Amino acid sequence: MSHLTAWPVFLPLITGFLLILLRGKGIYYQRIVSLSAVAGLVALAVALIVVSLPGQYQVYLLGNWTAPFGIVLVADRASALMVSITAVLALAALWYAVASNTDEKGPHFHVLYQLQLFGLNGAFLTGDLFNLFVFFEVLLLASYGLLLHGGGRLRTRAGLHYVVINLIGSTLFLFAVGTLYGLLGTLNIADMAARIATAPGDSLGLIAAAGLLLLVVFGVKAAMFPLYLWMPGAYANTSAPVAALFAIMTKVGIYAIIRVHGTIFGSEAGELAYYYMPWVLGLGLVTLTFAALGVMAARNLREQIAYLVLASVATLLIGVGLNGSSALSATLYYLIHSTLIAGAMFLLADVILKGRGAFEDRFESAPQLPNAVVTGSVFMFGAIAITGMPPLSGFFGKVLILNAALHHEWVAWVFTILLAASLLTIITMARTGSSIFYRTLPPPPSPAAGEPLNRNAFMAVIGLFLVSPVLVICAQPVTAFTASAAEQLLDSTAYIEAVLSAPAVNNPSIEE
Amino acid sequence: MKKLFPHPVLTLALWGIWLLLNNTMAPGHLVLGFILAFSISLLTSGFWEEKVYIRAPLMLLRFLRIVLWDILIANITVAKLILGRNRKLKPGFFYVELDIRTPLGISLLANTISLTPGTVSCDLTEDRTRLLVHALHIEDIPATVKQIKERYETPLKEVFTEC
Amino acid sequence: MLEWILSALIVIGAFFTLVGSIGLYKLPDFFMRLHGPTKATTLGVGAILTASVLYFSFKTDDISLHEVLITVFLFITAPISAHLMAKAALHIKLKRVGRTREPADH
Amino acid sequence: MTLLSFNIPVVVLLPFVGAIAAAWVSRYSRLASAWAATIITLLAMAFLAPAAGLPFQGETLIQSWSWIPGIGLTFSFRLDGLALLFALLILAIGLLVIGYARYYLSPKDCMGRFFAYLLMFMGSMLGVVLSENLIQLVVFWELTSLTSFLLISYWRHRQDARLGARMALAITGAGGLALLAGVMLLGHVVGSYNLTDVLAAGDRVRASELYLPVLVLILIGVFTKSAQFPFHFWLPHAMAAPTPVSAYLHSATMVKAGIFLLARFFPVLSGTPEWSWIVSSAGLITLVIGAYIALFQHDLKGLLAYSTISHLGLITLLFGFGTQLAAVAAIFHIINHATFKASLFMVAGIIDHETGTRDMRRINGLFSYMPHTAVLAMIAAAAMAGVPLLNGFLSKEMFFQQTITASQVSGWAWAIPALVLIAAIFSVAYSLRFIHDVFFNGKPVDLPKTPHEPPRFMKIPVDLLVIICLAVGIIPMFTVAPVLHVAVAGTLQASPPEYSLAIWHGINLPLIMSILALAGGALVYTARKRLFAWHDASVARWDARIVFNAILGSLDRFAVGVTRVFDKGSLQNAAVWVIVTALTAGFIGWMGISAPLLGARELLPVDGVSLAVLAVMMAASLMTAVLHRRRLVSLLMLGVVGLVVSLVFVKFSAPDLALTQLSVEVVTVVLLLLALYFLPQSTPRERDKVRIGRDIAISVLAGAGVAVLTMGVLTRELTPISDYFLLNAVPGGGGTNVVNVILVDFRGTDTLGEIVVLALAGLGIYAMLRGMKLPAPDRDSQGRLWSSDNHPEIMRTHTRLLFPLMLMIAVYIFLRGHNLPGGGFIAGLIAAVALIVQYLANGIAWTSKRLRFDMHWVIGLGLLAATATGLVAMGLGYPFLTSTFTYLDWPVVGKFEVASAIAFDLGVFLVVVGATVLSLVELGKLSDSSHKAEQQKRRTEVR
Amino acid sequence: MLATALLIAFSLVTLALLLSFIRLVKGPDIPDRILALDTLYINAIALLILAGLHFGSSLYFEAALLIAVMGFVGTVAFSKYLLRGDIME
Amino acid sequence: MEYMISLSIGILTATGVFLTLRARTFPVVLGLTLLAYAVNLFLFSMGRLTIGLPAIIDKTAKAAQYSDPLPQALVLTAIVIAFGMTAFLIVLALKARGELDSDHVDGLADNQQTPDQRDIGKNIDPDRGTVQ
Ligand code: NA
Ligand code: NA
Repeated sequence: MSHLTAWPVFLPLITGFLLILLRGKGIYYQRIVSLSAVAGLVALAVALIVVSLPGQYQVYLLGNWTAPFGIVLVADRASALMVSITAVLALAALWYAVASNTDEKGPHFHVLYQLQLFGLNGAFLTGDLFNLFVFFEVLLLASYGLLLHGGGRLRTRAGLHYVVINLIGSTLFLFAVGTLYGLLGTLNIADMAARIATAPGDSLGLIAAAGLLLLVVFGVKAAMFPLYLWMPGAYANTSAPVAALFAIMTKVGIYAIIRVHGTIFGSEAGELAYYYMPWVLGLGLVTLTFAALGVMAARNLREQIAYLVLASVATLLIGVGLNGSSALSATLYYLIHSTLIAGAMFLLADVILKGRGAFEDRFESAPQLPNAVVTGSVFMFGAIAITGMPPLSGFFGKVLILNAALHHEWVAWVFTILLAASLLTIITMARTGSSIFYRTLPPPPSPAAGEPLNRNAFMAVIGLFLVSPVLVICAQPVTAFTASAAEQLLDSTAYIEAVLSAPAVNNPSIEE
Repeated sequence: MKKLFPHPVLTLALWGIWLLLNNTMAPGHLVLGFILAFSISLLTSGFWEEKVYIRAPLMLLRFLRIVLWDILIANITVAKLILGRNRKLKPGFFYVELDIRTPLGISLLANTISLTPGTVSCDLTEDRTRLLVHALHIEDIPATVKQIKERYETPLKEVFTEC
Repeated sequence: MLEWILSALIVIGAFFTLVGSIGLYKLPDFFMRLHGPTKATTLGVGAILTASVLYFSFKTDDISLHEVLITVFLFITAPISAHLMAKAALHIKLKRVGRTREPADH
Repeated sequence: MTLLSFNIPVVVLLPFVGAIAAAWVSRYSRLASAWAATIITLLAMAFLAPAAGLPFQGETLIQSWSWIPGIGLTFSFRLDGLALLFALLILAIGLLVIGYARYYLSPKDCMGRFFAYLLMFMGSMLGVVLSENLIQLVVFWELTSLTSFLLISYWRHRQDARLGARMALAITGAGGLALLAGVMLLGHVVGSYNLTDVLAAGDRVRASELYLPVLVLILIGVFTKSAQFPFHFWLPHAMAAPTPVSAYLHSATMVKAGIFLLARFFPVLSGTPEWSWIVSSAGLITLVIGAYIALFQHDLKGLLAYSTISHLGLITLLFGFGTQLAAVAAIFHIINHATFKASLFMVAGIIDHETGTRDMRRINGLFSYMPHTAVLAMIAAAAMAGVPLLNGFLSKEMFFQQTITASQVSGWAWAIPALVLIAAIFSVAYSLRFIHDVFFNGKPVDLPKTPHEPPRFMKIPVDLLVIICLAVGIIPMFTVAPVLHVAVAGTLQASPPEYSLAIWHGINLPLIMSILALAGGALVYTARKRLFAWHDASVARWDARIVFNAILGSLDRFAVGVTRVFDKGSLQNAAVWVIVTALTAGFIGWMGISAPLLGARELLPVDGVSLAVLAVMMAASLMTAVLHRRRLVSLLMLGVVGLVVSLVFVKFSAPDLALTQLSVEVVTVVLLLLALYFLPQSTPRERDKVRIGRDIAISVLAGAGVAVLTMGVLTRELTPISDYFLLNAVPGGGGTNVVNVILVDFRGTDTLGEIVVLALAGLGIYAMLRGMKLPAPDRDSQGRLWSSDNHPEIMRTHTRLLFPLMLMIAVYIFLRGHNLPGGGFIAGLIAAVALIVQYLANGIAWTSKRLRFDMHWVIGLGLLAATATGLVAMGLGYPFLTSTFTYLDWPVVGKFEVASAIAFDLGVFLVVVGATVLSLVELGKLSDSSHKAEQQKRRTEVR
Repeated sequence: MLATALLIAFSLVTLALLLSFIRLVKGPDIPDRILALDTLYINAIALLILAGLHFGSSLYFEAALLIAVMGFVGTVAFSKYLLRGDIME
Repeated sequence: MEYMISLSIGILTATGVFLTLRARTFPVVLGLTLLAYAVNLFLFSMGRLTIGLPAIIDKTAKAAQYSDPLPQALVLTAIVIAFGMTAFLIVLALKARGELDSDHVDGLADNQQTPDQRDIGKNIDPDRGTVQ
């Protein structure tokens, strides 16, 4: 019996409580344990990808109870991909946190970090809707702690908003899950999908309502218009490694829409098949518009990057909403890109902020920061990547999505908004780069001066950014993978079949 | 032995509670209950600074009987008072000078006073010598005080000692 | 016979519980109202619990005594509540009906 | 594999690699970068050379590799005549510019950066012209925008450079995106992004309903890049770049990329009225406006910039005519413009370099200072003006001929040659101004430097270019003809039409036009003083840049407005949006499917007790809201709700829930009271009645929605999966309390997640409270000092008595949980409450001294215990959290059950205790330290 | 017989519950409300035991026991809040 | 009975929403607690209402004679999670009170209507419109 599917979930959990027990041992041990665990997670993620390549679903029956009665973990190409992105991002962000000593700014950083990963990987792998709620709560509470790590005025306020909005979101989640259980009598996603096909017609209205309610919940997580208002503040005001890790948080919402809605309200859902799609697409387009304007209106670099993340989320929503294998493949490709690049950008913003001393990351003239050429070049690179300019991966992701839109009836809207938003972000990022790197003041007196470049920490930034050219150069295998993942995601029938037929290990205590 | 059984009364009481909780005298629960009672009293011994012994178990039983009886009577009396015209009631505060000195004794006395309908112990002076009591309807304060001291304080003083 | 006893106990208990709340409802000041619930905790709940003990002891073969514990705990906790509430009321110098006799040296 | 199978991508990519090399070697020597750039360019030429002959043999070379097959993106290159011409221009002029720049740049300028940017730009341009795949073409196209941004902003300390670069990026970037859209639609129509396929599908494209969008989008790309009206204004502002950059970008490369695209798509898109109208209108307007404005520029480079705009308009106009001969003229003029304009820019740079200014009002009479340069400039300017025996004359003649041809197309078309003539007159005038105003016209005014001839090597590139101007002008058949021929063939994707490159075609209309232009130009120039005055007073104020800035500015204000109105940093705003969206979503979802609201399931009767109890709950709930400004009262009301909720659980057969709810309720109240101490005791009255009204409306709708939803579900039948749990709880889970078996076994992972949440809450609270200081009030809201009796004796004694009893109950509830209501959660909460009561009664110091557990440790152990049961199962070859149980029969004790789920539940118990106590005690400690701080303060105040 | 008695008892206790709640709403002072909440808890115990008798089930016992053991904690906390503001110090 | 429960849940939701939309942290916490009660009751009732049939296996009863245990287990989880969240939020409210000198959810002072000026920078382009 292979436990590979379970390990990405439980390794961070085990590391988490080991770190609690290691509390007295000092930061050095904590770092070693934490970093090794995340490195291990990367290895596990790679293994998971390799295992998922042939296209089999890895169904893991937790507690050895068959679906739909017990909780199952399901690894397929898409979930393996999400776990991998998380692991890579987490490694870089953790490296940065350690190298920049951010982890020392408050207690329990590493514990919160590991448990955050527990929640994330759980959310990506679970095949049970209520269990998804639980993992959401885990990752949220961990994220509350991480968000507030280090403290401070704006951070606390942003944290308060983040927590309250997410608590409302959690309440909505329970209303939605409750309704679905109350009408379908099950919690397993595959089983729900199977039951919805045979549900009595008069309950479809309520099921549809619950489905859209669930979309709102995931929309809050994904930062979909008009539910994203928690997001810019939260991302802009937390510490850099946390903001970087949070780049994956919005994608949890996207993934949940793909997985949960795509399965329950997928091709098998009869009258309700893909009924939610126009909302995803429409709201994605609106989100993108607001995000682009937000990028323009941002008051400092971190806020701007937060809005750029919002724009990338909106692009993903558009990709999801276009519905179809090429659109989904494009979405997954863009998801890899946007998550890792957004993470890198938050880290880079921190490098810039520290380098500018008292001027922080505000858009005003400041003395030239130390190592301006290196930082500036990397910034330019990042700006190109995140605004979707060639030759980096953002461009190709966007082209993939546009290409998928060609067959959609809303093609004009998609093209117009996607390209107009690109233009706004390009213009704005040029202004940003110009005001941070070009328009400099004479060197300041030493106390106001920024810190020199932390080369160790900077490695994390570079490492993440390097993903972008790799995604371009290896576009062929990567898109081949995302395409196969998309095919698998769209095949609800195979998913239902695989989950519901997964056999238990023969257990002597269960008498059949 | 004293280390193992810091509070034998407590251990016994806990054992009894366990059996009561489980509504049983089954051997398994006798054993388990004893183990639990023993461990919990050991675990919480730090919370009991003073040692408590029941010097006169029979006296305790008599005291309990008195109190329960008083509660029954007082309930009926007070029920009448409540259901009757409340304007006739003569509420009042009075102090009970304490002879009993141990915290546990004082507390149990206060407890008894409160449990008996019609009187509630409201406050203990900071020097722990007087207990402020409120009565719902009181005609003769000294008589009531005397009754409290005789019926409750004296037996309590005799039952519980500390060393 | 048992049914009669049970019925009587139940109704008595419920009655005293009600009396407690009536006291709470109609007595004129806080300190007097404080006497109401003591009925409920002692005889009110006590009588119903006795009914329960009898009922379950006769319904099943075993003696059911665990209800006693409820009374035991109520006897410990109710006075604490009353004491602290009274103390709080005294502290904030809550008004009492004018005819209340004040303690000797206050 | 021969060189011919991969050399084109090498040509394109080499400059990018070279850019890194050029930047890197600059750390060793200033000039090394220039040498590196030169070598790279030569190498690129060398790689191009073996293939250069193929177009002359009528072949098109395609080199292709797979890239993203899903969207038809290949990594592929194409060398035909058109591509070859442009590649040669880019490389050759690039080489000259590199040589020129090596002398132009001052020691303060970083050579490495400059040449790296220049090489990257060169690579991007090569990529544009050599791409076979259209998406790939767009990639390089956008790269030219990016690299030109870097080049224009090279002197980043200068504001005009920064602004010019950003404007160029904005306009050309926008065009690039439009081009992307156009190309994608084009590919969609054709079914392929490969030029070969696209070029072969011209008829299909023109017949497609997407033709107009494709055309417009691609033309936006073209017009922005080639500075066609109304996108022309970025170009003069790009003159803030170092002059070698201008020489390169605005002669042969950047701006010609748009023209290249016109030529590239000529066989596909031209030949329709839409094409003619749009392209020739833009070209004509640009031609005239550029020529006109150029005359009035006082900045030497400004004049050249507008001249460039004008000439680009000319070429565009030619393509707009849509005839093959017009295309020939266009291609020819591309070549000629590249040569004379590059040399003119270089001359401007030399003058700037030598005099320290570019203001023609100050630069006069340079002929005496730098005669060599002056002669070169004069020849090049004459070529620009279309003076015979120079290359500009030839293509201009062809141009005039085409305008005359076009004028016969329709009634209004006579205007074309007329307007063209006006433009030609101004063209001659500004050329004259360039020569006369700079090299003659009296003495220099107040120059920063005394000018003299530049270094000899700086002039060599100009020399070469001017020689080309002359050679082409005099002996076109022996110089430019073959290249022009293949370029035209590449453009048309067919054999070129008959055309003549003779210098003399006899006296014809074009010649007359040329003469008129020369004469008119001379006349205008002599009248320039009055014209300048008129222009400055009227037209000069009209600058498209103002419009651009106004658009950008209002966009910016709009962005700020929208963002701040929507994202105002207000939690209430955000929360309202979420709730309203949820309501809307639910409503829309339900409305989308026509189904009755209620089902037909049989309902339970209502009884009086439930009615009363629920009424109490509803009333208490309403009171909580109504009295919310009095916080303590509101909290008390909330307590009633909590109590009644647990009664509801009892009533409807959920004893476990009731027990949990009761315990949680107690802890929550303590927690909220702990916190309330540090918060205001009442909420200020809200003044915004509208908002209250809105909130009440939203609340009522939300409540109604949820009530309706509940009724909708409860009136329908349900066949849940739960029978399985009821049937398997005892045989499979070893417990009769099915809820508990679900929690610790069937759905143990939920529970595991849940205790992680609790642990996180505890740890998070601990982390938040670390180092936190809050002022503790020394009196209550009525101004009364606090009671001095902080630990009432009677309470202390009682609670100590209670402590072991409560623990006993916790153990009892824990152990029975698998079979009867209870379990780890509830037991944990009871134990936690037992501890909390000790803290309440005896204070933190006293209790902590007697309780030496580190609650972190308890939490950690709890998680360990819960996880360990799972891991043990894994070790035995079962999935995580697989449970097992067995019955033991011991003497005396009797038969009893041992279940691994108990160990799991113990973990739950420990985490609940640890997290709850940790949270509350840390919160309690907060007040402790505050109290001390407060007392300390009072003490110091007394002193 | 027993059923009638239970019906009467339920009615009486429910009435008690309502009266307690009215006091809670009316106040007038915080201690009155605390007392009313405390009484509500006691009323709930009575209801629970009656329910146990009604259904002939011992499953209601723990809930009643729990209220007896922990119901006072809220009351104590509220009172201590009035006394000291800081309930845990 | 179902209608009464629905009405109760509705009122809990309405009051919870109303309090959640208040401007001060403490009422917000109370509001979210009420919402938690509402949603817990909702989730619980989704297994349908049954009286006197707790899901404690009794050898004499059949499966249909028990209440649905699954929603109960879910609600138990939800209660505990909501408790953890409430605890965290109320402490965060204290932290906000400490950091922002106000218990307003946006950190506004008592008499303040708009967000704090300290937190609003200008995003005017430093380079724009100053040069020809
Ligand atoms: Na349990
Ligand atoms: Na299990």
